[in-house]
Amino acid sequence: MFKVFSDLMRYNIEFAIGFFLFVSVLIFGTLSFFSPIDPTQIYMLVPDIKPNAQYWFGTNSRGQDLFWQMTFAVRNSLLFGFTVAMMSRVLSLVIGLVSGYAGGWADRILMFVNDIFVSIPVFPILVLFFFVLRDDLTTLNLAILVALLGWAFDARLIRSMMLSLKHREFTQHARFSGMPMYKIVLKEHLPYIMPIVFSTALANMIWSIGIEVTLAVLGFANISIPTFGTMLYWANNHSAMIAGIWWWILIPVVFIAMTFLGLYLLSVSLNEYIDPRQRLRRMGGGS
Amino acid sequence: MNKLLEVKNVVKKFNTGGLFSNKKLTAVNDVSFTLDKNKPEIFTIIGESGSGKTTLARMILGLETTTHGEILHEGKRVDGNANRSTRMNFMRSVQPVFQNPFEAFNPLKKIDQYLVSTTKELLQIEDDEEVKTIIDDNLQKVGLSHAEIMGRYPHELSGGQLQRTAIARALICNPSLLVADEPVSMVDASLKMSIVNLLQSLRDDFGVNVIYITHDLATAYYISDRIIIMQKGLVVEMGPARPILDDPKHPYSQLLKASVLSIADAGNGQLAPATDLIEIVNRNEGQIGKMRTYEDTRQVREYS
Amino acid sequence: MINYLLFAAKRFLQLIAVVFSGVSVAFFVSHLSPIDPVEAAIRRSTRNSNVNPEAVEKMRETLTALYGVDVPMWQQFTNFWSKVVVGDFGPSLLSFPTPTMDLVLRALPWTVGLLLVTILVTWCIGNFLGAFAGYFQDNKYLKTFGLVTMSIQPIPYYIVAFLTLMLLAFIWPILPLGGGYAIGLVQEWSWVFVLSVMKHAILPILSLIMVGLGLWFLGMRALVSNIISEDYVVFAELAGVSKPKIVISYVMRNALVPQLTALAMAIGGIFSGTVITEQVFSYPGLGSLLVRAVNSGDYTLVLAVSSVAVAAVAVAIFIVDLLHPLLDPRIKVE
Amino acid sequence: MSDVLTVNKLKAYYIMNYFGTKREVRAVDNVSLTIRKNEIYGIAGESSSGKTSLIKVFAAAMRPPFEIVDGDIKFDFGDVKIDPYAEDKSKVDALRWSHFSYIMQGSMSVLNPVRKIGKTFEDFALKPMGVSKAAFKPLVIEHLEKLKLSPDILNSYPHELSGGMRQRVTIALATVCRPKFIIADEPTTALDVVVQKEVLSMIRGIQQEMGSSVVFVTHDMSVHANITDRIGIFYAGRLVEEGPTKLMFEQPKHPYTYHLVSSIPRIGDTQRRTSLEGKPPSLATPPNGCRFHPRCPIATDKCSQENPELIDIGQGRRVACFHSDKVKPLAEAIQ
Repeated sequence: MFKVFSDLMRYNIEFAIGFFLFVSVLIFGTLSFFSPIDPTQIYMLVPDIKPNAQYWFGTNSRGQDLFWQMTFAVRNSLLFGFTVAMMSRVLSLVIGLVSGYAGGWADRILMFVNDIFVSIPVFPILVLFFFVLRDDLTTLNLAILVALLGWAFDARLIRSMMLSLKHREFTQHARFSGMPMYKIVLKEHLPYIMPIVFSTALANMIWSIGIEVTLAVLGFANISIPTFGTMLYWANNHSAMIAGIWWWILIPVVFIAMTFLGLYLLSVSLNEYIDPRQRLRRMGGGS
Repeated sequence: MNKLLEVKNVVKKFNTGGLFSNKKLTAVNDVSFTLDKNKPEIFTIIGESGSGKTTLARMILGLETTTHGEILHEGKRVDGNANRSTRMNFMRSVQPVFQNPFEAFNPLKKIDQYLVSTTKELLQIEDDEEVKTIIDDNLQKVGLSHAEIMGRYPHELSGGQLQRTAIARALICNPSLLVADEPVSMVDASLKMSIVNLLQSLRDDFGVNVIYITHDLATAYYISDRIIIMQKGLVVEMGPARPILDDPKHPYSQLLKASVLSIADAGNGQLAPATDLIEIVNRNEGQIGKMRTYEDTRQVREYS
Repeated sequence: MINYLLFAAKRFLQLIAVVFSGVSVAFFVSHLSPIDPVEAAIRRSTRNSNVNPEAVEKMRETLTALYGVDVPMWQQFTNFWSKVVVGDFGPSLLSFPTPTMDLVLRALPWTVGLLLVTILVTWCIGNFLGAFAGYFQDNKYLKTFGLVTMSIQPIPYYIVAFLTLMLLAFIWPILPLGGGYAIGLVQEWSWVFVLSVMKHAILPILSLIMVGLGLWFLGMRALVSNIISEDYVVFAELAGVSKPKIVISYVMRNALVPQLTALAMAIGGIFSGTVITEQVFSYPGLGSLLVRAVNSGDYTLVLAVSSVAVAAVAVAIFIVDLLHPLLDPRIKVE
Repeated sequence: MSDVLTVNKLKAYYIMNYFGTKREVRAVDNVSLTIRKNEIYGIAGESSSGKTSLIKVFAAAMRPPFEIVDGDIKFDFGDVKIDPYAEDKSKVDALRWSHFSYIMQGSMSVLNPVRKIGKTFEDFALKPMGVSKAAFKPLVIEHLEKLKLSPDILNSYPHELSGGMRQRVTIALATVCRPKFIIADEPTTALDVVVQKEVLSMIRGIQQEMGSSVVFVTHDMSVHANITDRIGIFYAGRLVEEGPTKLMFEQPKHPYTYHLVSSIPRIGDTQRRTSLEGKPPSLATPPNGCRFHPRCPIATDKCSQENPELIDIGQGRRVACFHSDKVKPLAEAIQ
């Protein structure tokens, strides 16, 4: 595991950059645990101070210190993405494995449901939920909802991997070695499926944080909690760009870009590492 | 006669169409034969691709259900979906060897686990020293040793070594039947015969019945006691191996033999296809006909 | 041919299933919430504006008929559906008594137009460039293009749209700030109007293209780098078939099949993108309508827009699916 | 009689650098051979013998990290002489299919799955043939008929044809321009015996009709016995023995050849056959001296230290073994 990591760091520049960006953002987010202020309080400071030695990121029109505000935003957004990714991975792993392994009617029903989930547009449904639930739509509820809407595609991927693994000779060989099926799935098949779960988890984080940003920018989320999206929402709400408070927009944008680029590069380089054909090409042609 | 395996009028049909169509492909059509536990033999199934030989092997192993007919192992119906203890009992007696040795072992895992698992799960031996001894004994039988194999990954061994390891693993539970589906087709020429000879020694030295599935008439002649020749799911000729291969009676068997490339007259390309035989075979294709028994006990499918 | 019809019929069933479940989800979401939809909706829509009591009463009537809670759930459900199948979502609360469907139908062409143009442009150009970039991996221009798209790709769409607006309508004001056409123009088939529509569409489309192009470009490039090691490509190279021919007829042609599948999968996400676009550029489509409906608490309108969106996306996927067998001769039409 | 292809002391290695570890795989190591006009030259060898790499060199299909380290290779097509690695790439490409062509291994995936066969013929052969589109089709049909293939296949997609038929199509495709030099890479490996014989006979037939040279690669010695005029036996990247097919099967001079030929079982013969011990060496870490010595039944100390040169032993034969005189003629061994 560590060998893989150090190899990737040394020889895959995309991975190294992605890792650096992501870790920087992560460290910044953990600073929020040491924050001297409560991020939900407003008008605690003089509003609209430009970034300076005392307030590194300046303050906004709501009288908040953008530095600490940003640390909370990073933490909440990453946490949101992480929660969604974890929950939807569990769903897609379980459904993919069951569907691929059981086959027959269970598979047909699950895949029919899957088809529906793949083709339902997520956004209007989420807006509808927000419309009905309003304040009951907490960050956790939203995470659960997004996870429920975001498992289908990867479940299909895992199912097709499972199907091909099930028909490979070594599965039968293990079977005739007396191994019980659960052991075969856990010991023989998961090593093939876990890398996919891992790399799709990164892609899913990008997707879910993106959804949160979109919803929050429109004000369709709990706007009292600082996240990437709500920071932009408030900046817009106060017409920060037109009022010349550029740092209120620029700083979140920079952090969002760093987070997304970091996650994206990590997922791309891991994907490449996982795909044996890509790996072969990196090695140079094969035989 | 102590019946080890009875294949009775087995038919296998596959659905080839989708949800709305009912197209069926008959992969195996009315095949019957019996193996005797007390008289170990190499029973060879010969056929080209699409002959149904692999499907037949999969049904014998319980990996595929039969559409009609039944397969009995020591009087009990072979059933892949039976409960675990029934299945384990079956596996103690019937073991497979697969075609591609590089596929039969998980490339991400050490080879050990297949050997260890077979010893522990099927023989129910827990003591690690004993497990090691048993594995080593069985590797010795195929000309390998514990030190050569254990702790290795599949890619570190040759196809021949892997295939012999697979056979050693199958031998651990002292099976009475080994089903080997094209065990040498993926093995290098210089290593091939070691596997073929090994199958022979399983019969002669360890009393194991072997179902050897192949498309290669020459190795079939070399080791088999009895053969069946299959064409598109149907058995066209079956009986004692050498008489049949020396003098095949069914046109399809004759065509197969005529198509085998001989090295006897190397350098003077004998490549003219047996067009007359091909014509007869094509004419008969799709007909069921009847099996006729000859005096040398062979059965040949004949058409009126 | 008969096989193709069967295939289409099967896909159509799936379409019905998707629309049915999507709209039903919308129905149940509104009913399983603890809030009484009728009263909540009326409260919300009367909070900000002065609506005459007569309208409120009428509203309560229609809402009760549509979402009425006085009958058992299954009956509410059938009532709801019996109206919805004929396109009746009731009157809009905001622009009472205009039927919501009229508002939706007025907004729909704008969104469809936006989507159609961007999807066609991005899918075609993205795949085309991506195929060449995947085949000629050392080409400097394509490499640079790849880097640029790769760095735009992960930025949330909202930010790209916002920056485009800032740059081309604010800092360097060559294009209109927003709207579907110049204020004061009458919607008619005249040159002035059409030109104005086109001019107003440039920015939203441009911003959508900037993001969408990368998706297909990068996807195609990755696919192609696998396809170039396929036997049939190597074989064509050994035969000295010209490079452009190999890229187009051998490499790209084979990659289009999975890219078409990807398109079907992506339509839902692209639709979400246009909601933002319309909001940023004040474009008069379904997205703007949805946001306005949510903000003003127009219950029927939100439900109608969501349902139509689900249906529209499903239909788009259905159309893409129907193209599939035409592109891949190997698909045994089941 | 002049030679179509002359290869002189060719060394071609894979020089790889994966995650910091350098690896050099000597796939083609000091190979010299010539391919004559109007002959089928067999290249035999098992996995990691370097045979696939060697024909990549012949086909001018080398891609990094596979590169020529030393030696040279020359084509003489009569009207053109060319060194494919010294000349401009476009000059080589201009000769593809018109002068040299390739029959690929694996009939399943060599044809573009979404293109009709007829279109593929156009892509491959229209330009090299240098005729108009209108004149092209009758020529193709004529060629197909010569090979006893129905012109209907031009309107089919590859997946609509059987494996044997697809292989025949690739042969038709490779021969339609009547090239002087054809490389056939395991063209019958995936086929059933009956079809295999038909396809081999088709290759032999068209070769004789055109008078071209064919390099025929397969691991199957019984195929070599029936189709080739001469055979080169490869082991671990080296040519270990070469000679006329008949002699190679009757009196192999290299212990490896001897083993390959003697281990083939035959119908009607129950003589016991054996395998060699050990396994083919890895090309990244080949043994010193003669690469076959660890598996050779007659190896001596000398074999493990010195590398035997390929020497001419008369009758058009060459062998790389210090003890070739100890290898018995085959007939004697079998009886």
